[in-house]
Amino acid sequence: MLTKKFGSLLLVLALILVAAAPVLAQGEEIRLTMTCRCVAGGVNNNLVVWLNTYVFPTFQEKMAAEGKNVVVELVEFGGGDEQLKEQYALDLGVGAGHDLFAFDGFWVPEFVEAGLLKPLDEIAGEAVTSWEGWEHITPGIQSILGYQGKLYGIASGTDVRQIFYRTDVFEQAGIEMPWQPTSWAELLDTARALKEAGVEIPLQVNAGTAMGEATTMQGWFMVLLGAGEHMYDFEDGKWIVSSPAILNALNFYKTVYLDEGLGDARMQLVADGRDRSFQAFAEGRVGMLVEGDWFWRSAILNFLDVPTRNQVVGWAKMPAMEPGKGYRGQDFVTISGGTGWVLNPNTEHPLEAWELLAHMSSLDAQRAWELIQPRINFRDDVPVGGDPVMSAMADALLPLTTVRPMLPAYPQISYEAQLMTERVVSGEMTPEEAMAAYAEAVTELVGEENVKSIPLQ
Amino acid sequence: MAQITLENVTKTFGAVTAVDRVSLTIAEGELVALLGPSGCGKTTTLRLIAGLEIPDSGRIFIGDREVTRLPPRERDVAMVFQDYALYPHMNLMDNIGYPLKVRGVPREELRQRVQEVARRLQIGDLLDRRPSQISGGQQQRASVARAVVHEAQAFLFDEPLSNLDAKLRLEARAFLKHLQHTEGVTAAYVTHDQAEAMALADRIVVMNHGKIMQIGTPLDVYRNPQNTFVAAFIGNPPMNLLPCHLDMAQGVLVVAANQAPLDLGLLRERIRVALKDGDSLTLGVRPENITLGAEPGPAAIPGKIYVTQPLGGETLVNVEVGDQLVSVRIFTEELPPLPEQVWLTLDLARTFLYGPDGERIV
Amino acid sequence: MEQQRGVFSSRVGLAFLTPALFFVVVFLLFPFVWIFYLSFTNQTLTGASALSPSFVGLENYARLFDFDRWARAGEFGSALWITIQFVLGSALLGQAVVGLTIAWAFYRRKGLLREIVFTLAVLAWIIPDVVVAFAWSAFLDYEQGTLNAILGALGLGRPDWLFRYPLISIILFNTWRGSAFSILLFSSALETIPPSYVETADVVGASAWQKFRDILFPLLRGHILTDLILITLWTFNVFTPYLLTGGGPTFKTEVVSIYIYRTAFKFFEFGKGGAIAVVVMLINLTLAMGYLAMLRRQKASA
Amino acid sequence: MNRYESPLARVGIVLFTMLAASFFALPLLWLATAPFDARVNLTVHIPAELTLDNFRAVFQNSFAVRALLVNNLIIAGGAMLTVATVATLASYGLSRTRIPGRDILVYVLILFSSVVGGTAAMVPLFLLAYHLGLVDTHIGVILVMSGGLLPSAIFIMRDFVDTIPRSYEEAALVFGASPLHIFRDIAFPLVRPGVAVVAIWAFVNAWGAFLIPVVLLRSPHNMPASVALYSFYSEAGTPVHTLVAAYAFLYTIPVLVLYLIVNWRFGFRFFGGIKR
Repeated sequence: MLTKKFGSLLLVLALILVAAAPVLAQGEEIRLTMTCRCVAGGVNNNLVVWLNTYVFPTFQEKMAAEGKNVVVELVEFGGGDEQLKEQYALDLGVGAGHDLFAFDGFWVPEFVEAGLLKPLDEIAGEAVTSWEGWEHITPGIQSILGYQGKLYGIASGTDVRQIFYRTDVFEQAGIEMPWQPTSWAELLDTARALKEAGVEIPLQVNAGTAMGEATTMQGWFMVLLGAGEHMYDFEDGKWIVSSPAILNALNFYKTVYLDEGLGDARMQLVADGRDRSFQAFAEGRVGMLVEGDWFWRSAILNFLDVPTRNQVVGWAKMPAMEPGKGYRGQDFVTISGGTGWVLNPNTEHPLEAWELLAHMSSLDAQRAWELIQPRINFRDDVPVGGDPVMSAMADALLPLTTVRPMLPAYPQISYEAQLMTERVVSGEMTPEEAMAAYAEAVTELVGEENVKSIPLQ
Repeated sequence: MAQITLENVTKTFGAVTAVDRVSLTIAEGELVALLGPSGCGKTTTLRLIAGLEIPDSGRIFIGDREVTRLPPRERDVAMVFQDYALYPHMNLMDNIGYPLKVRGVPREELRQRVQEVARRLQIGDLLDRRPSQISGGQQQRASVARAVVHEAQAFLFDEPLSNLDAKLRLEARAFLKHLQHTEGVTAAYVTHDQAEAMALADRIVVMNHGKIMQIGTPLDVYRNPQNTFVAAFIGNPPMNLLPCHLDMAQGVLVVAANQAPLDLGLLRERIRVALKDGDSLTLGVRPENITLGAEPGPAAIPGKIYVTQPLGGETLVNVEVGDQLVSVRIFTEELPPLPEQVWLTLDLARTFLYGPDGERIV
Repeated sequence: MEQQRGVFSSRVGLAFLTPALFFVVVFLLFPFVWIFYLSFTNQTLTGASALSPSFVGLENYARLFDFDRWARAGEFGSALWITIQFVLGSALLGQAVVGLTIAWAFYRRKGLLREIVFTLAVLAWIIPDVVVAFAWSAFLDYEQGTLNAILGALGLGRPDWLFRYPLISIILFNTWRGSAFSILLFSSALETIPPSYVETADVVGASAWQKFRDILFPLLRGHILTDLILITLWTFNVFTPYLLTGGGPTFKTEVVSIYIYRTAFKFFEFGKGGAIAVVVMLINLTLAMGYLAMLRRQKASA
Repeated sequence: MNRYESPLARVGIVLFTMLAASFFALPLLWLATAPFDARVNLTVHIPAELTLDNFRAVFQNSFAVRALLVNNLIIAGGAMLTVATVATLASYGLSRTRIPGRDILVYVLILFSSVVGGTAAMVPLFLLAYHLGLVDTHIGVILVMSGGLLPSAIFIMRDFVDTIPRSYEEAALVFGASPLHIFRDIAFPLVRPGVAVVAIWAFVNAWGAFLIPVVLLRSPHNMPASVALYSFYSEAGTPVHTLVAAYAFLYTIPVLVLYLIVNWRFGFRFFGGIKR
């Protein structure tokens, strides 16, 4: 009875407010809106520029040719990823929201499980399946925005991870270049040599919860894959919660941050640590930094101009613990993630929204994009635009790469992995204790039947 | 102007009975003072008339109209508050004109009436000032002006002079009395100052513990206090009250304080009720009805001089009678020398006797 | 005569209260009941339990009080313990003491000095959160911060505040941020104390401290309790330290409000978040009751 | 007031003032210098090169300028008016009517507001706003914020109301004023300093709000300055200190000015009466 009374109260209030609300303009015009964490002149400015100067005009022209009056609007969002994700979930939950969302691939499973996203072909039908672009996107990259065999969007690119190093610092320390370690031992030896030579922070490998997913992707995965294992056993369909490889990986962290002081744990743990480590790298105080190609094409440019970057930043593949001991028996390891665009299942104009997405993902549009922002394209027919280093990284690492498990529980398990590294790096727990705590937490999250342990030797 | 009638009015706050079955009529044009110690219910009675409180039982009339449950604004009364309740954010014009403003009196008429009243009350020059910019006495007049500006059926005063210093208070008192006479208003006037009540009121209502102890003209209340409470409350210094008991065999009253016997003499014929041997009584005598002497007499009790206080035209002598102090008032500028041991002779014709219940029996 | 009574009838009073009642019911009571309900479910915003949340009884609550691990960094017990230190440090020792000291120092003083201090304190109180976060990052920065520049110049070393002393840093921060309220409250309270009380003590030669301890403190006790109720409650729920430290490093500054944020925002576990919020409210309720009981006792003895 | 004061005490108070003033001022030093500095990091120093370029750059960001000059004023102004009005009415009603348990009631409301003001409430508040059609409207933000701010505002306000002598209103009642008259002519003018305190308090809270606007608003042209601040981040998502500092400076000015005006006009103070 409370709800009934309350309902009528709400109704009255709603009526009052509806009267005051601006009346939406109606007409022939089809309005599409899309949003991303992007601001003109701010974060992801390049994306805004590309959308506003290339994508929207050409798309509207194309639609006009088909006799449709389509207007596209970009709704910029300046806050953080977490707030953006919450907006998506809230909007989709009540059947509202923009027509296209910029979306991080690893969010897809949990949104699908919550019934918030629908496969592309269910939304826009035949037009999706007959799109010419699919044959130029490898299945691996298609699956960045997929879940259980269904596709929910189109990726806008992918990335790879490697070691970046300061060539000038290496030179001073007398380390031979080009430099490419083939094992953790060599990597650590280089770090020790840098330390000898007075380099303040020889090696940074991301750890801790403060950096969020950056720790999992650029830190934990890079080390764990090098130790020969993935977080998830794709064959058994189980999460690996305890294994010699996990312990080896944790001990690597322990060596770097605790035992030998080769890295600066502080920068891993304080709130803005990632920015600080970039800055320290730019200032030549960090010798080696494990990061994604985004660091090369975007982050470092905050501090260095392109010629300086090309001059002082070198890169190397991340070695396995020992040659041949990496994930799938590889000598070197890397991992890829990716973001893209998903369609809102509640869109009023599913066909036009899909058309827009397809247009954005077309060969011409992506070529235009590469001119603004050279990066590893999701289309195999679009080369990295005018950046040989990026191309070289893509060529060397894409064949070695793997992806995160696309499962709804992944974000939480990823957090537990960050926590595990944090516990070791901060000295709160030994690697053994941290692994036990990880096992306990993950088991609680996904259940006994979805985890496995590999006995320690 | 209208008369005010209270019929059997009772008001309680929780366990406290603030006003206990009070019945009272204030005639048209009459000023009645409600007098009593703090907490006696006088202010509550006034607030009941104003409508600021609603009685638990009983009825209140203003004129012929029953107002018992009406809100204040429908009663058409005016009130002057102890703290004046002048609004600090309004100047005197707005303050005094406020009762007219809320009644929708047009602006121009309001100005004229306020100016007229203010002139009569000699604050006509101060109308653009705020309360904080004028003296206490002027504030008091302003609050009176606000009360008289609209011609109400009755006026209610809640200790309006108690915030003034002694000199101003005398002035304001005279002024109020003059005003009341010239305007001929019906008024209830709450005070704890018996001199103020005596000076101002046509009649005085003495209250204690929510009950009316006595109603009468000032002289009547002074001359014939009906009970020990009124006797002790009225008069300055108050009446001497000496506990004593009756000794039928000896035909005397024995003063409890020092066991001195006192011939009943004249008093005996005036006793209106039957008394028993050993009854505890109270003897009441005003300080001016005692004379001091060096020799004993039939209506005299012994005492010891405690202190003498010359007051100009008169002298106040405090005499120790046993463990009690008795005040004696002597109308002489210079007191003749007195021995330490004196005899107090009571003027039995002006002496009262109160029974065990405190009610007057002589 | 001093009986409390209403100037107006209940009906008139209710009319004055109606707008507030509307806000309270719609924007306070209703969401609260909703949160309370959610706290017994496994409701999330994404994942399978978003679509079909189920009633889990007291499970969310039991999880908070799993004593095997609740004291671990990043768990509820640890967050609670950090919050207690944070409240004791920044509300009781910090804001209340700073507030009393400054109010007492400027007792019966007017003029420029007082205006300067009060305006700066209020400024610290009213600046937007995000701005304050930037300013304090700059203030506490290990390498370039103002504080370390000063300490270094004085030869007092350059501590790594946010890394080595994170809890002390946010206590300092919150003391700075919130003292204005206590300063204003106490200086107003002091003004109600008749000067003669203090002058009497002056005449008998009491020291400043004695005057404070023997005269002002007993008279201010009621105000102090009121102040403590409010600032304890506010401090318990303050979220601004997140902007400075993100709750770290290694959860060392994760007070319960940040813990709730992490639960509710990072993984959208609103059932769990609701349970924490309810537990925190119950703790606050207990504290408020304790203060109120003290206040009543103090009133009765006065 | 010319009280006797020993020279020692006078020196003491000056030293104390310096100490207290530095405590409150030092953390803000960066905010005062950085906006005018051509090159900013986190160091406080006298700008080697004084410049207004940072402000010029900020004013080119129309999104951020609109956020500050339009959206923030609407949201904070709206919350201020709502909270001040509703809290004044409510505290007056509470103070002048006998309602059993009203003291406890206010505390319980404050406790509720602490829960509902937290992050746990975001989903209920969003759904509520959605069903009322208030998502992406300033009214929605104003109403939700006001709900959370009211209890504390009522608490602060009541002390001001309680200091009005009852005889003021009783006099007005006797002279024939209606309750609304009394509120408008007498109570409201007298509690104006309290209204000012509560108004500032509400304004400041709404001015700095971040979470509720982010949850309830969608369009960039509706977003407040706390969100717009993030538009002064680099392509890679790190703050551009020069612009952030300049914008933060502009973002702070209005609350400071408002405070100074109110303090000068009404005196920003609580009544010593806070007693319950």
